[in-house]
Amino acid sequence: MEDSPNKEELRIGVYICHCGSNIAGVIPPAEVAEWASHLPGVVRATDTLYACADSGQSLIKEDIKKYNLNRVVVSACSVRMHETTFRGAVSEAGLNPFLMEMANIREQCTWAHGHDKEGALRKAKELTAAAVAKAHFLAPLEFITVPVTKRAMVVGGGVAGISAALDLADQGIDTILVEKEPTIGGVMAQLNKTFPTMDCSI
Amino acid sequence: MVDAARHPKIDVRTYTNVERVEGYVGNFKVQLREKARLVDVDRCNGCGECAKVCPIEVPNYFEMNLAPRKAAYVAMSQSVPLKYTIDEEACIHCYKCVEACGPLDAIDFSQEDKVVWEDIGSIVVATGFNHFDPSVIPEYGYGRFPNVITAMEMERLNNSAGPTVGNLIRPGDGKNPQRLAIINCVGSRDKRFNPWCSNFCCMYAIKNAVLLKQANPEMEISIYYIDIRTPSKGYEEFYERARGMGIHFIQGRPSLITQDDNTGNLFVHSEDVALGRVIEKEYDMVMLNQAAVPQPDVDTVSSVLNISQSPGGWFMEYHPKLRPVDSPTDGIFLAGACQGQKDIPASVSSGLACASRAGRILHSEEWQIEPIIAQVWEDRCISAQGKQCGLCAKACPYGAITVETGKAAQVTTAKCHGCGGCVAECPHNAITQMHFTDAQILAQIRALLAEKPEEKIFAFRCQWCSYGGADLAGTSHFDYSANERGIRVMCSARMDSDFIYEAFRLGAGAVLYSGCHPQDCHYITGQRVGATRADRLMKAFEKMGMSPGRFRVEWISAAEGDKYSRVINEMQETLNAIGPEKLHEENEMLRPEMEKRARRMYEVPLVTEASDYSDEMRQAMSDMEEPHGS
Amino acid sequence: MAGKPKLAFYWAASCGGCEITITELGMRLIDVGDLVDIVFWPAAMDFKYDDVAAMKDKEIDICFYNGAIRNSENEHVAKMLRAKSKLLVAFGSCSHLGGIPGLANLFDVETMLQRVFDTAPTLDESRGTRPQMKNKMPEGEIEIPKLYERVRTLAQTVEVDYFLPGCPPVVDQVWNVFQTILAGKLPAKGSVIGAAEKTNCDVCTRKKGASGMRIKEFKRPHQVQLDPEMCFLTQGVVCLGPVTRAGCGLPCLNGNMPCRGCYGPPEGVVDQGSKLVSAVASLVDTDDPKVLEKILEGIVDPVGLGYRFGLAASILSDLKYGKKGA
Amino acid sequence: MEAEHPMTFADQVRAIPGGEHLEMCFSCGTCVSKCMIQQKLEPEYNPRRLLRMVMMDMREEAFKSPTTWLCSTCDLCYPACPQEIHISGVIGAVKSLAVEAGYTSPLETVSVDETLCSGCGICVMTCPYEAPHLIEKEVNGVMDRFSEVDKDKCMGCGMCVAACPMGAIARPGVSNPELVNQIKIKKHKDAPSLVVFICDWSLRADDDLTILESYPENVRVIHIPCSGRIDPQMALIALRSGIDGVLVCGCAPGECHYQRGTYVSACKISLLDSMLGQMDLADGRVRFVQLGTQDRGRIRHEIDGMLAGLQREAA
Repeated sequence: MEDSPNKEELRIGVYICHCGSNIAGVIPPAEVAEWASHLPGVVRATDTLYACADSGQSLIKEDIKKYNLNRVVVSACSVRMHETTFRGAVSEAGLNPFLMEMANIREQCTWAHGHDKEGALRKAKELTAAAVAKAHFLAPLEFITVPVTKRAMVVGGGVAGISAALDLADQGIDTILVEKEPTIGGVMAQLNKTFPTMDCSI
Repeated sequence: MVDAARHPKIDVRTYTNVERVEGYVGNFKVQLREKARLVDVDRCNGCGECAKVCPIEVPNYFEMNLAPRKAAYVAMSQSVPLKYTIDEEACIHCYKCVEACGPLDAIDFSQEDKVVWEDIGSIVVATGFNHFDPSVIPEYGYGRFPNVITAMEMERLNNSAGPTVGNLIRPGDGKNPQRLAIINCVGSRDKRFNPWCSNFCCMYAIKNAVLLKQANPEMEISIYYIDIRTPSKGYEEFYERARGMGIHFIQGRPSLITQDDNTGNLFVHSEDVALGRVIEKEYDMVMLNQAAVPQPDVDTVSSVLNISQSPGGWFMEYHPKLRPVDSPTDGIFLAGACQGQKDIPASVSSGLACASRAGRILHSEEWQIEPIIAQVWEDRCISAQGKQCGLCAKACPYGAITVETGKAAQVTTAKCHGCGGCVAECPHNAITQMHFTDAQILAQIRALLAEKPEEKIFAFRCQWCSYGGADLAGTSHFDYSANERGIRVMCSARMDSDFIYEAFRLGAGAVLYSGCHPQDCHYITGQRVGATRADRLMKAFEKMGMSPGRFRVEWISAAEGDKYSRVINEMQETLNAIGPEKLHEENEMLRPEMEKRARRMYEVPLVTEASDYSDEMRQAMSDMEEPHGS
Repeated sequence: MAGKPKLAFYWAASCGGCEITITELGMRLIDVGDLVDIVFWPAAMDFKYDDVAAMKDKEIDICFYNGAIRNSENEHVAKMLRAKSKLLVAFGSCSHLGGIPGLANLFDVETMLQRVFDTAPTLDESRGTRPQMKNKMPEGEIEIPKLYERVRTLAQTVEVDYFLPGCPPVVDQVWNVFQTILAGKLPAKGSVIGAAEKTNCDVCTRKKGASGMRIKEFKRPHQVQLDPEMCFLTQGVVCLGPVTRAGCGLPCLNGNMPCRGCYGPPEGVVDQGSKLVSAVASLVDTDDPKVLEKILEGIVDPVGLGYRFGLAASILSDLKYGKKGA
Repeated sequence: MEAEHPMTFADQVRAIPGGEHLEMCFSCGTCVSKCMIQQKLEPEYNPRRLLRMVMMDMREEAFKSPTTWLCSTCDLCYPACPQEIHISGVIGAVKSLAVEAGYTSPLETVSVDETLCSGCGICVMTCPYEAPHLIEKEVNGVMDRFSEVDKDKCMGCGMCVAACPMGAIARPGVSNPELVNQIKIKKHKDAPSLVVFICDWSLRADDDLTILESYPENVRVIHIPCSGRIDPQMALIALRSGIDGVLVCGCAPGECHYQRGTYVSACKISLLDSMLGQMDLADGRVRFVQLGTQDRGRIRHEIDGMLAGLQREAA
């Protein structure tokens, strides 16, 4: 079910993003990268101006081939922002997307500790170390694919619901438009003419 | 509206409620309850004979209760579908309508509610908004002064399909008003009611004024405002046009309306802020431009659809900028004002956006879900050895685990949403969660507490709420102590007590156990599992004599960035108050107890490797410290 | 004046306490005897009305008239003494303000007669009878005075020169008044003598209320443990000290009981009871109309409290009986 | 860290309890029109502008502004403010700073006549603004106690004047004699005579004031700063002089311009009424009505109703 990490030799790549001045304005990414290079299992550590940009992503893709990396750590923004982006990048380079781990050194470090640069630097290093530690135990995973029922449901028959239903139906999707009142139309139907065009609302 | 009903691909289900939703993206099962109309929709042709003979009149909600409707009714003449409905509460069962229906025989009093299950790939929520009831502002006299009306009442009174067929009269005495005052921000931008700006009322006031002025140029119209907001294309020009037509714009929020009982006229008392003068002007009628507020039933809708709310009661979007129409639950989208106040153009565009977002899913044959689901180690599950257990099944919000004594627990992949509750509840660590295994989490904890742990505030955050709250604290630049170290799990239910004991065993100064507010949990009851565990831990640590405030439980939503930073700063103050010596001494005193409780985790496969690796990591980190001599 | 000044005392509708105050002069009575010649004092010596009727006008130098005007006899004697006396002094609360008898103005004569002769529990078989105005007696026909509807003060019947307040007036004040009258050092006609200008609060040593101290509940003296150090108003007990002249030496307050206002209102206060209401009502501490009603229930008998001694002289009596009051 | 910046005017005001979050004001003007001082007393009165002066560090101008001194903290504005700013609290804070800076109140305040004052402390307990307090003073060799009024705190409402049994405290314009002299009505054979004591703040609309002036001679209107200024003795004096009825008008509960005047006079008239009742004189000849800020035109009903009642009574 899962293979223990030391079966094949771990080759981790660490990428510290500048994010323009958002990160680099508070801590020196190069120093973090140099510090991370000594961590066990890390064979490649560098900083990059914008990891999520093409330059950043292509750097990671080339490194995966050049250094034959089997784990990637990206210390940049929040997982909620670009996890899908970096998973896409590593899988394009042939590496299982779940072997990439992010460290959030922007929203949860530099942006929140602008008043304590020294503390932010120490935290950025340790967050990167934690990501490297987790990377050690990452196992390749495949997305679970589920079938999709090609039917949509729109709850609410006001102007927004009707627009959505119409568009979905025009795309050839069977749509159920559910409305709790006896008639669709919502608040819009009650209105007289509507701005700015002053045409009728039904 | 009509084309929506006629579209072959749209099945319009009116007078129907969504009662239950199960499943996940691409595979939702939705239970619909079609309330009994007491009219057979196939037979009814909307002729209205039944309404003609129906003796019962009740206020018509569609006409804002300004006009009556019969017990057998349609909301408006252009109702879609044009089918009559019989209002069960109002009906006195005289059956006159049945006779009037005659051969059509469309009225059927034996009709029951129809409950049906539908397989659905994606859901668009467009439940809309409600209007603020201004009667709670006594100073404006709505409900006491008949000629003070709300914006929606004006819509009906001024509407050619309305109760007065477009002839605007004032409710007090039926006269045509010559002097009208429109008061903006009624219930909006008001901390006592709704702190938000309702987005469309300024333009809405100007529209009504222009319409009325066109119909009756001599009419004197004044709009009282705090700030006129014309944010979109063509809006400022529209405001310009209104001023050009001689509509007065008075900057000053009226404090009071008084009525002359004989004439029924109203006096609006306000300051003309531009002049700095108090003014009292007489009007025939006053329109209160009421705020947009969430629907009264948002709590039921959000619990049925399992979507959370942002402050104020609007449904919460995944990300305000990058995924504004997605709800946090994959496959459910938020269209229109239910997600936040919007005018019609914005509502339509968000509806169309939802169509394309849903289309992304519905047009692909299959859809990917993150493989972060639970997996059972059959050899470790005591149920397989014939013992009675099932703790994991009890913790699962989705009933995805079936347990029979004598056989190991079984996880049905399709049903598992990946909250991790079962993994943390299993006392024998016989179940793990892909991508969030105990080993991975332990490795992170040990790496973060490798250096000077006693200075650190270790925070467990859940992906959907408190991790989002921490992000928001950053985006809003609310500074908090840099001694905070946090890890991310999918739900507070995943925060195993062993992790907490381990963190304290490693010497952490303080630990924050944080997740969603109860009603916001992404996994329905996941938060409750986490909350009960947190209470148990809190009591245990109090019994152990740990200084209060070192272990803290806080429920923080993704919209509460300020709360996250405040909590961390407070914990930092607690640590400062306790001081390093006492903290160290307390950790020494607590270590044996923590060791005893955390030892069970070390039976988990790979955890031992994780601890060996961590020692290697700590060694590397301390080497790096010395040479720099920091 | 030729010989010793002539002094007269008369006792109209009152309890007689004022007469006893004179006896309280004790040994000083002897000095009085030396100084004046008492020509009319029915309570003490066997003087007859005819003795007075026989005198010339203004023959009596000083006349102390105590008691209110309740019936025709009181009025007749008051008028006679007015004619016969140079100085007529209203002696004590009853003649000055109407006193306790003045409280009868709350009722009409018929109600009182019913109470006394019909419904009183202690009546024997005489229940239901009424005293006859004229009665044949062996010695001849006798009359009993007619009860007036309204109890009036002396000043409301005849012109009064000076007022000596108090129920009864404190004996030392009476002695001072004797000295001042005999020495002729009297203030302007119609003023109050034997009392101070300011109110009791001026001489009362209790600790007064501070800012914002208000009355949450009115209590009557028997309902609360009275603190001897603090002003009664701060304890929610209504004290008439603020609307009553000083001069009595505070026997009530020293006995830890609130002042009842027997020395009458100070200068400038026309109606003692309504002035008391004005002062006390200003201290009520609520902004809720319902609670206000409950607080006011604490004052069981407003007229009795505000006009215990002054109902006859009050505007309320004027309003009830108008100017006539036959 | 840069040098500790000196406390701005706004910081100082915020530091005083009640002065918090004045910076949240978005100048909507609700407070200005809810308060009646500009309409009735001083055109320059404008709480919104005072808040703006505080925010813009205009210290001197704020101290000189009439708003600082005329606000009687009646709190009509506080519940109306959409930003929930305690406006009267901010004004009170500015006022206390102004007093510290040596400015004094321009208001017509009360003064104490020590030859009459018996030091009973009733004015001290009555005053909503804690202006009077008792002082010990030696008068020709004897220690005596008098009331002394803090001119900057007194709002001139006159509640203490009514409460003072000795008439020792007086406010020019509404002293006891000045009011009693106004209680004169020429007797009319058919129309009942009515005295109306009305407080300056109970009638918001100017139309109502014209209604008040429209009554013929048999209705005598006497203006007082606050209904709390009423002394039941004056009502009795009016009745005794042959006037048929006395109507006292004050503000609705919670809307009294001087905080507690309306409760005080409600209590006085209610007690007076029960006294008249005991003397079976309570036929509605003395009434106290509380006019709300939205009771436009009600003054006419109250006066006409009273006159009709007196008419029936007289018949």
